[in-house]
Amino acid sequence: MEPAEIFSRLEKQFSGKVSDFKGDVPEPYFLAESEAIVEICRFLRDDADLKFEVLSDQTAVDWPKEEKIQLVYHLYSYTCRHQTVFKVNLPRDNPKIGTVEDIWKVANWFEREIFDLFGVIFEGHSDLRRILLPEDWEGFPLRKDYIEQEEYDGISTQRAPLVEKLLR
Amino acid sequence: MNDIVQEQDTGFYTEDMTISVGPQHPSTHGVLRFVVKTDGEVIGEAIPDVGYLHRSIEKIGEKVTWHGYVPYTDRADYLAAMFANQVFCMAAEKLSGTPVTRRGEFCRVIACELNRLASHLISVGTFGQDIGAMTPFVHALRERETINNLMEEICGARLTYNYIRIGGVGYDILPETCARIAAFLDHFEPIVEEFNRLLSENKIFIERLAGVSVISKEDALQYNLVGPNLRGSGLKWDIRRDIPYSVYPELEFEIPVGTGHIGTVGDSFDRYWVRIRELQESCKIIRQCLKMLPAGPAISKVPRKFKPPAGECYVRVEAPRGDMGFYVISDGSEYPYRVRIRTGSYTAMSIIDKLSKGIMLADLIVLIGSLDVDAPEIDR
Amino acid sequence: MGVVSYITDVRDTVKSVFEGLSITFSHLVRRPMTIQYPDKIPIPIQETLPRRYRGILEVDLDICTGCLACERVCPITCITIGIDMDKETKQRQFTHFDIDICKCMYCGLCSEVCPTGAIRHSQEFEGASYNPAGLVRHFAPEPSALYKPKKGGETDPTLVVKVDIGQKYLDEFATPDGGTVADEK
Amino acid sequence: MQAYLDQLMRDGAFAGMPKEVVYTLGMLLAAFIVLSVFVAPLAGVTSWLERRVWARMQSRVGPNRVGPQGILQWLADGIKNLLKEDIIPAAADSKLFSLAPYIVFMGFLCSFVVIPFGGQLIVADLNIGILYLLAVTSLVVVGILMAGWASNNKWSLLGGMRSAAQIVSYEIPAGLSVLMIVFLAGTLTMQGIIQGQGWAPWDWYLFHNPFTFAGFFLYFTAALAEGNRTPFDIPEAESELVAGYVTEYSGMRFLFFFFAEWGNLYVIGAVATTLFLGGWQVPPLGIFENSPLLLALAQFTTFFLKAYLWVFVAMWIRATLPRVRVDQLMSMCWKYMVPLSFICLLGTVAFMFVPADLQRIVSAAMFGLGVAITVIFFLRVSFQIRQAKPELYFKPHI
Repeated sequence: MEPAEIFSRLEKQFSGKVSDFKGDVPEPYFLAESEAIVEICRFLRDDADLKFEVLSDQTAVDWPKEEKIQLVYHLYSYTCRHQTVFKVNLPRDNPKIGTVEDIWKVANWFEREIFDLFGVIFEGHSDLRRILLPEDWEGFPLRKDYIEQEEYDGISTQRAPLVEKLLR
Repeated sequence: MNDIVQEQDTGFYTEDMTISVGPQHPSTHGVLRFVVKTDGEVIGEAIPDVGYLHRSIEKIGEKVTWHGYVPYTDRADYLAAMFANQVFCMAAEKLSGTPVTRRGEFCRVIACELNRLASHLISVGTFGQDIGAMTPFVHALRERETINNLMEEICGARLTYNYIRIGGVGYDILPETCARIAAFLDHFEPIVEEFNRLLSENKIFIERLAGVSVISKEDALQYNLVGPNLRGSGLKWDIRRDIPYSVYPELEFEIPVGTGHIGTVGDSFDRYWVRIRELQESCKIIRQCLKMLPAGPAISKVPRKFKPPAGECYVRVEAPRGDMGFYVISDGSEYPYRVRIRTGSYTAMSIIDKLSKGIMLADLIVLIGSLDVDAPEIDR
Repeated sequence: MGVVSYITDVRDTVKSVFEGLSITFSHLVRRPMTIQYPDKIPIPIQETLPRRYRGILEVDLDICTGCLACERVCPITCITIGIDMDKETKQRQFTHFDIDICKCMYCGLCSEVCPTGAIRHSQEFEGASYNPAGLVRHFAPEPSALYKPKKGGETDPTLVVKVDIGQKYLDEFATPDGGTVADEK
Repeated sequence: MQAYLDQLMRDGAFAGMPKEVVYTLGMLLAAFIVLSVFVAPLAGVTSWLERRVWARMQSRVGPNRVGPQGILQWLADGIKNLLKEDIIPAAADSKLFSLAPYIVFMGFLCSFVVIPFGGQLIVADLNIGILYLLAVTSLVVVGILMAGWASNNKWSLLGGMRSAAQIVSYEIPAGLSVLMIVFLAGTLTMQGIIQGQGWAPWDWYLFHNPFTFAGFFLYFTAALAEGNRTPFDIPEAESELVAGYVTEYSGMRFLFFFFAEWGNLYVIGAVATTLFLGGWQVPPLGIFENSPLLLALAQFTTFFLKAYLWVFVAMWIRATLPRVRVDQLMSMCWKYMVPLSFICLLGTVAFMFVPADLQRIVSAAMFGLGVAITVIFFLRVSFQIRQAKPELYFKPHI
């Protein structure tokens, strides 16, 4: 199915919850409301014409100027061979969204990674811990305004530029 | 340690043992760690603990130029660096509309398939090593060494190639190198058969693999397994054929899937066997490419200050460890705005928690080996 | 467990072990593949490497024009070049030209952008050193003048050789046909 | 040995010394000679040979620096290990921890008492020779369990438990195979068993009947399992248990375990030679009649080479086979090897009632089978060489 058709189908089902379809880019996408994310995802997976069995990718992008963190969901259907992309805007100061872990199990780790690197809280997630970084790391590194901590456990996180330090 | 204490009638009580497998364990393929709760040899649960090899490649992507990021993508999965090169360049080309020369495409496919051979050799070789067969491992590495020598001739590096550039490939493949690649393929195919006779047909090996850690097709989709792991579960899905890119539509090759001819569909042997068969298919692809290699420039003209227009794209290729996807956002500047690397090992790793319940400690090693997880690719 | 499967199991085991043993034995009489590193081969190992091999960077400062292209292109900023004006001769000169081999990731981008082939990858790969400072290569230990390409070709016989080496390196190594380098030259 | 000391005492040596002291001193001297002159270099050279053979099977070169062809590598490794720090983990049971290697070592060393290197070359030809051997080699399991427990490390513990289960189980097929030969020979002494066979291959117990032929392979497999060798090296499976029961050991104590392992290989070969392959029997040539020294040398060489052949086979198997899983190991023992051993034992007993003429024909047939298997094997090897073409050498001068 074409992205536009998928969108119109969703619009029929969830009027007002999905918006801003953008079809003139390599990968057309639309926006979804964060409250309805779980229902939308379940519909996308279970609907007989859509059948998105696979959550290919779930990630986030930080847009400090627009004061938002944007979650990006890439879905793919092996049966129908189509894909769709949708985005969810979250406020930067308190990003919270429902988990889709119950719909695609792989979301468990994707969401942990997003939590780890962006600080997005997934409500209802079974095991929301840091995954790539140590448990006691401070800050969310993939946010654009992230400032690296100077020291971690007494070890400097900076590699002093050897060229300058050693011989100049 | 005291998680589960079973008080029995006799007043005799047992408790589960918590073992830390890794990060310096010999068979965790890099620095992985599992917190394993076992009852003797039987695993209650194995919780993966990743992140020991996190090098923040995604963050680095926001700070270097488009051209300068290509060598960094090598490091995302250093066993199959060529694919990360390719997928990032494909993303940059898609954003900017840069054409790729035809010879460049063929060079890419040759280099990628050679790299796939090398990566799969490591995978099946270390798998043998995990199970205790030392010789197949060294034989596999011996062949990989020859591939590394070829790579050295093609692009000057043995592991982190930085070969595929935006618009084509960095260096043309010379005719004498082509001859050597052909000679290598003639030599390699019988070696694969010998490898099969030595390892794949060995009764002990089959007993260790067949029917162990079966992944059903539903589970594979739920956990988004990709590549050989997905095909091992019986789904005929290969991005090279199903979402064609590069010159793959012009090439003839088969897509091996797990059939369960020895155990159950989706068991460890099927995943292993898919990799072995892919070795043979890759040889076929390289042969065709060598024959079809057109004349012409290897790379199209690309400005040194590369600034793709603002936009975003998600590009995927079929890497040895499955669907490798790059989600790249450009804001029109000299640096990518956001680079997201989605790798096959990361999702494969997340299924281990589920599959490890009730298997034996030795089977956990088989499971890790059969999923072919690769620490750098998980942690990035 | 039926009798048939019992017997097939035993037979398969014996057969596959026999087959495996014959393969390993056959390798006992074949030549080993590994090389006797490093002292038992007639020529240095470096000379066996292909010309494109990207080893430790070397700089021929005599033909370096000081265009700083390599410093700019380096994704990991391991090249630092300092250029100032010599007060006596009123000529620009290098104050330092350092490459931190610790940081270098041998991507080859710097040698591809070099207009004269002054910075290039050598075949050398052995970088062991007793301290990190030993891994910082200083190519301008004392201030030296920049190279100015002359119109109509080089005349100084010592420089001619060096320019030719650089040009040959560029031709052989950095994309024989077209590419990122060609468009700005 | 005892007879020799008695002879010396009758001749007036050691005048005034009590008999017991002389015996003790004599035994200690014998033990020292066996240990330092024979066992230590044997285990060492075996370790070197294993690495070389293994390397060549894997298209590598192997250790080749220390001494000609690297033959002194074991000495260098031994000295290195002697000089290393002997670490005893703080949480370990230090007494048991230090004792364990010696028990393992003793278990293997004691077996050298009854190994018949020649007609006269045996420390003590005990009348329960083979039984004694089975008993002392079982001592090893005590040491391994001690090591596994005392290390206070979970990997070591798992390794120790696996080892105990494995060695105890595989005693049964090994014992049954030995019993087969005891029935045939009618004696338990090592020399008696050897004298029951002839120098010619068709007089060996190996080719005596189809059941002993199968029994030999059962014995060898079970002995590999007892010696913790691949494909049964699960107690120290390095890809699963890091290093099993030796995880926490270092320096000389670590070496003792490996000393015992490599020495044990030779014991396996020696026992197989004694039981099945005619031991030190040499053809009755004329030159041996007047020269007992030459005879002893020939006997020793024959025995040594026969035994060492099986050491080589063990290395070769290690280079070939993957490792079995713990439950498969047990099911292999109890479901396959124990029943098969019983069949072989009963078959051998039944075969003893077959007329002597027929026995002779069967022996010849079995010998023919053995030769045929060897020929087929080498044909297969040449097929393998032809099948996978010679290695590629892109850099011919290397």
